[in-house]
Amino acid sequence: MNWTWFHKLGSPKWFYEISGRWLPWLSISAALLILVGAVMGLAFAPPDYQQGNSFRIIYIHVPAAFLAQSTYISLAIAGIVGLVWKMKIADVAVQQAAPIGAWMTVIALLTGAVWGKPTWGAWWVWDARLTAMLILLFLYFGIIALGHAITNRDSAAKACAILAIVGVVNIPIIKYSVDWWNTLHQPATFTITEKPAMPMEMWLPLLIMTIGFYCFFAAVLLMRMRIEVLRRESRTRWAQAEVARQIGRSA
Amino acid sequence: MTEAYLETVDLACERDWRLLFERLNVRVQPGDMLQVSGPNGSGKTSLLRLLSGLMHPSAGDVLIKGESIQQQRGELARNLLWLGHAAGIKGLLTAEENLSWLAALHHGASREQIWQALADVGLKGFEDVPCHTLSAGQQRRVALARLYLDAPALWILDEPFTALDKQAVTQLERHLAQHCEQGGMVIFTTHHHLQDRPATFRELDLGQTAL
Amino acid sequence: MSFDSFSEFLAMGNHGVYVWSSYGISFVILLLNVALPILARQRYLKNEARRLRREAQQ
Amino acid sequence: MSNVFTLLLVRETRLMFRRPAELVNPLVFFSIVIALFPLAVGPESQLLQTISPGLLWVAALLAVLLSLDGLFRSDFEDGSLEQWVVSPHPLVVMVLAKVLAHWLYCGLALVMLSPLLALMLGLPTQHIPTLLLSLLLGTPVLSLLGAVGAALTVGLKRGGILLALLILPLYIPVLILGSGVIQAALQGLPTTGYLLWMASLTMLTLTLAPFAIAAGLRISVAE
Repeated sequence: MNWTWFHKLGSPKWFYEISGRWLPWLSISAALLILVGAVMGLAFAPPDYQQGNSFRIIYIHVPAAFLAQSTYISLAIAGIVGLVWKMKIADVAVQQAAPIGAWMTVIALLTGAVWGKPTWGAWWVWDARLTAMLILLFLYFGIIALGHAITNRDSAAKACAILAIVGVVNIPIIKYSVDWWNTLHQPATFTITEKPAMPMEMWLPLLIMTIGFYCFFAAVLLMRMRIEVLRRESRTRWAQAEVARQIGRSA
Repeated sequence: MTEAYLETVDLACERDWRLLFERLNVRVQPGDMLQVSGPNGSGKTSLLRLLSGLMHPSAGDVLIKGESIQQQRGELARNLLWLGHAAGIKGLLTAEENLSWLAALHHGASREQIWQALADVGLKGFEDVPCHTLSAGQQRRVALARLYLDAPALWILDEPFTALDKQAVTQLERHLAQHCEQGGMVIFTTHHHLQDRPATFRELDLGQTAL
Repeated sequence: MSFDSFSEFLAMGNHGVYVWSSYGISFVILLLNVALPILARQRYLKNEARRLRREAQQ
Repeated sequence: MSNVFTLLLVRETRLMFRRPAELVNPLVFFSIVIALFPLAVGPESQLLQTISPGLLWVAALLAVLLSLDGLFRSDFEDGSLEQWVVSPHPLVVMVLAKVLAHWLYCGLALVMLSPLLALMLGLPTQHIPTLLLSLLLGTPVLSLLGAVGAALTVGLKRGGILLALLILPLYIPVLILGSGVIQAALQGLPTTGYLLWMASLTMLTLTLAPFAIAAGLRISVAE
């Protein structure tokens, strides 16, 4: 297998160039997909036979929850890449992805709470999924706080990577224990997102929204990483030239 | 040119967005004594920590026997004696307990050897005194007593002369020079002007190489 | 289309408050995520421009 | 290698017993927290019995957390950690000795004290063995995971609150399982399966955490 692309990806300059080319496409597809998905979900999907129209919240809640979890896993993967192959871009990715993941968790929690009101009659229910989401938010807070507390940026990236790896090992254990805890204390309540087979008009918007959210994540992550790369590489000639070009354009 | 034991290749160090030094090339061979000098904040301690593998360079590399320090961790660890600003002395432990633990981190030392080393640094009779009751200079001597044990070849010492009295300074200078004459290597920082210099003495002024 | 009229669409069968508020909150957060990096970039460029000007004067 | 392990254990023991006050502090804290609850929620024995498993676990967890901030701090400040990192012996082994010492003098001590406090909360005597077993299996996880956080924050000035922030979410599974086992026992459900789950969790942490702790210490020392 040819690994040159992998090492090239580690070069900040190459990353900056290629990400600049991808960014417009990602942004456009994110905006389109989310718009189409939202319209389809809000207006065209049939109402749920049990929950009526409140089930339409699923089209944000589930993609956000999905993204929140996979972002955490990608933090750990980027962390491993950064620790093992000493790739600087991975270090940048760990710290820039964490806040986005935390925001996604917030969306999932808020929409879950709002959804809970018509479904369970309470804003917050200690449901296994919501509780696991809440713990995920705490895990994100830990990573963000650690990254901010360590002033040396290389140490900060490595420390966050280790914490993310420890956290990722913990996630399945947390999930299992929270599920068990739930059955121990309030056996067999029905969970909001567990559905019998959905008709196509119902799951298609969900699929579109999920892909849209992933594109959104990628676009925002690239935006954040590009700034950080410019900042970190401010001593190199290409970064200085790029900053000068940008200043000239905005002036 | 013979192969250097320890060598830096275009070494750069950056701390908190500030470049301390870059493109630093230093070679240390058996028998060498290298004094790192420079004003405060010029990166003396950072350089020593880079050489002992405690820190990672921002650019460039440290080579041990021609290979990157990353691959030579074991080789370096077996041959390195590192004394930092804080030398790992526990106030609650006695001089002997401290020393025997620090020695155990390397080859270990017998009780007699430890007592002898403590006597060598002028701490006879203080073997079983908790270190927090000793003066700063005496505590420093406990740490330096490691140099009188069966010590590894490469010594990296950060400010070894701090808090020592005149006589102890002279004695330590002699001891360092002796170590180099026997084929050892010493890299150290100090603001003190060395009197007893072996033929292989060199000085690296980071104040001049820095930006 | 699963709604007969626009007012029905807004009402969402008495669940309108919940549906619209969760979509609203979510879109605000998404927009915030886009705005933050853009603002950070502008701030960085402004700082750099100021620094370059300062260095040019010296 | 094993020599360094025992030597470090002996050294830690010496250090602990020369500062006996610090040995007692977590225990006193544990007792005070437990005593706060009857004062806060009222002395109703039925209520106290129902919440006693959770109470004992949360108090033990907080007591361990409180003691963790100092786990590597003095070694960091006096340069001991640097000596460990540059020594030819594996850092993982030393880390393991250090955490074992912490568990012996903090975790195990809490376990020993817990029956007394459990009785004060009205936990029936026949459930004391379950309580002991769950704490015995759970406290090593608290020490090990906590040491990861302590290793990552040891170089920071105000690491205490950050340490809590990093570690508490990771403590959730062991808290759930640990207190859940006792609750299951109180409800008359079988507990063996869950105790086995806890044991495997402990083994998993014991095998993985030391590497994370060692890596964390290397990062903090390089800072």
